[in-house]
Amino acid sequence: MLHTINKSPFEKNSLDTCLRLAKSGSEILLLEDGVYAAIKGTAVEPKMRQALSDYTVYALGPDLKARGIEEDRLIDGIEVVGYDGFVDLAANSDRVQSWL
Amino acid sequence: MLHTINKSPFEKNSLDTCLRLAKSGSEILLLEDGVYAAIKGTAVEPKMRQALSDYTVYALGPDLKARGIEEDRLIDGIEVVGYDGFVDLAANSDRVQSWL
Amino acid sequence: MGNGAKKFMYVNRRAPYGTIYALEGLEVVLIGAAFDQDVCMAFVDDGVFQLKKGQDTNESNMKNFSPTYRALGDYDVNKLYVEKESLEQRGMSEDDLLELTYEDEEDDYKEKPSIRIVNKEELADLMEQQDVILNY
Amino acid sequence: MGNGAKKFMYVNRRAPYGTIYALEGLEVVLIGAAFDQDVCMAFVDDGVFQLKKGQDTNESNMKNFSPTYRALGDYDVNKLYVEKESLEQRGMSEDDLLELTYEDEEDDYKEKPSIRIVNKEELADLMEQQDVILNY
Amino acid sequence: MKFGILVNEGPYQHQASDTAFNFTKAALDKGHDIVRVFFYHDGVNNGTRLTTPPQDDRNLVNQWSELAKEHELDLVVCVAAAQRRGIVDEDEAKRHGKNADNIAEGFHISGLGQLIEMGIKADRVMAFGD
Amino acid sequence: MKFGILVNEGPYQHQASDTAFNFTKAALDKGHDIVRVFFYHDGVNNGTRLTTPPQDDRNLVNQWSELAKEHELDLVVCVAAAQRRGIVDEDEAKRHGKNADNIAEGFHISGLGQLIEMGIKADRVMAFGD
Repeated sequence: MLHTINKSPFEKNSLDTCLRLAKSGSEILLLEDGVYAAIKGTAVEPKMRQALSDYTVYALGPDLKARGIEEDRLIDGIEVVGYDGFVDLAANSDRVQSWL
Repeated sequence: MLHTINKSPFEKNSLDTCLRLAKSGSEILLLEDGVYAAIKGTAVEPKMRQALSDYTVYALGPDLKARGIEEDRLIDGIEVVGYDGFVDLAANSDRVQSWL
Repeated sequence: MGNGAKKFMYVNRRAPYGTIYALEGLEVVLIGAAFDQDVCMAFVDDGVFQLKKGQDTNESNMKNFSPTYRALGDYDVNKLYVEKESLEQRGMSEDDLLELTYEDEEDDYKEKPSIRIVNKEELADLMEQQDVILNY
Repeated sequence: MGNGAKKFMYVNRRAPYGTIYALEGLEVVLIGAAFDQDVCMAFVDDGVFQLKKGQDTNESNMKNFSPTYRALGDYDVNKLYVEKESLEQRGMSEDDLLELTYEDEEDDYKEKPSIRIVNKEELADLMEQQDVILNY
Repeated sequence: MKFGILVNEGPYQHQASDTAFNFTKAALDKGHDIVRVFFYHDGVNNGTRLTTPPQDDRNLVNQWSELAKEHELDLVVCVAAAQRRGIVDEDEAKRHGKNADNIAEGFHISGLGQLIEMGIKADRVMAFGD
Repeated sequence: MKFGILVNEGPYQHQASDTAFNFTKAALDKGHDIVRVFFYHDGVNNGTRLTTPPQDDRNLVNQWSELAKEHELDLVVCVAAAQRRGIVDEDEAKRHGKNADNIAEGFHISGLGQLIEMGIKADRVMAFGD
């Protein structure tokens, strides 16, 4: 199952709720302002490192670039995908939950 | 100085930022979904009790009623005002900051 | 419910009135009831506030759509899952919620409660069983 | 600046691109510069991300308004307060931010930095000195 | 006392327009002046006459129009924000080659300078939004 | 694979419409089918032809109209949400006594049932919003 998060983890509770309710083994895609959760050295990094042991985490490349986040700033283990990769993730999961 | 908060403290960081940046002695008005911060027994009650020692805290009555929050559910010390009281608070403060 | 029925879950995460998502989300559920699918609703985070008893919008001049939840049972929408953890964080219990019921046709039309309190693990399992999940 | 000038503070608390508040907030500041008031900007919470270097919107097809911040100095908007606590929470330092400067007419047009890192107490004091505070 | 009112969200989606309206009405009832109501961001969507909300709900656009008429309020829709979102009056329609306009009674389109001017003239600026 | 696309926010204010558009385009490029694009909540504001964004910015309404033309997409604006927010076509204008309409090319107004039907027909429903 694919979960998408488009909110900043510093501003809203979407990431927390997703991590509380997504089953182990799920995929999580960070997009729009949600990509800020992918940065190393932030107050949410510990939460994300924990998440990486339960989930596969992706971040949308075009949204990282728009916000000036270079790939070397990302937490190890987070994969970057484009819109085509986003489509593949959605197609290959059984269902999608957008935590709007 | 009057600070207004219209966001749920469970969903967004507006209350936290307000409490970090409002100077002691300020007035804080909770309105719209911000009124949920006024309820007793929630996860944010400790934060609000602490806030009540530094600030005067108000909640907008019509917004409490719309959401079915009876006055006996409010944390002690929070005052309920109507739209007319909101106008008075704004008029009697030197400036207003809406934490949108 | 036909054999080809899909499982729809409507996830409600927002408080009522501050935004319109709760009201317009409810409109989707009511319309959707006519399509003979397997429908349930989940109330998570501030979504649990939608079911709070005693809403009165007279002084704020908005439309009070709280009574509409009572109609859900008549539309065969009778699985309303409320997350326990979200309730507790907000200092609420089942007593704070609307009493919503439906008549169970398979059990001599007995009146039964529509609201079911579930914990996060139960809700996670339910989500994995859905075909379509819409989040408001 | 006239004697009757008011002190305006524009508080930026949102990230760029996810919502339009940052872009349209910046448009207010640029228009406002013509009114000869005492203007400053504060960057708090996700607002600090507005000043991140290296923004490139080609692949997302939105308008990159990041270069516009460089124009602020020419409009005499040269007090950009960035909250230290917000930067730190986001794993950022001054090196991550755009290098924004202005020419100080009162000091032989020397080029000086517009961005000033302030802590929460300093920012709270600054807010208390304003006449108008607009939050985006 | 002179209040300036800033509305940053459209009708219905957020409570902002309702709260701004209720505040404005209460301020007028108390004898305060409203320098201007400025609609910015999605707030410009309060200024379309093409809405038809359900009969049992409030009509926010009409409420603003009627309050403006009663109290001679200056309801200003920001031109730049309006262009992005499709709120146009007759002049704007002509300028941009549009074959219709949708501005509601009592609203008019003007520049962002009107927001700054409101900040200068008002004793307090009240912002309502998301 | 068949995708259904749900857009819950208007253009510009949130990135939702951009992301939905980029996703839809990428899905089409990969040979997937788009059952429908359904515009709900403030998403209905994507369907007005009266916008004129700045020249150096993308025109979201036109982007949708053009993509719809190229791929025969079904762009549906929810009628109930549209009535609240002032998006009307010729029929709706007539029905509600409005002297103008503002629907953009390629969009049409229909009921919420189209959203449910999209959920039934699509293999995946993708929601984009705030």
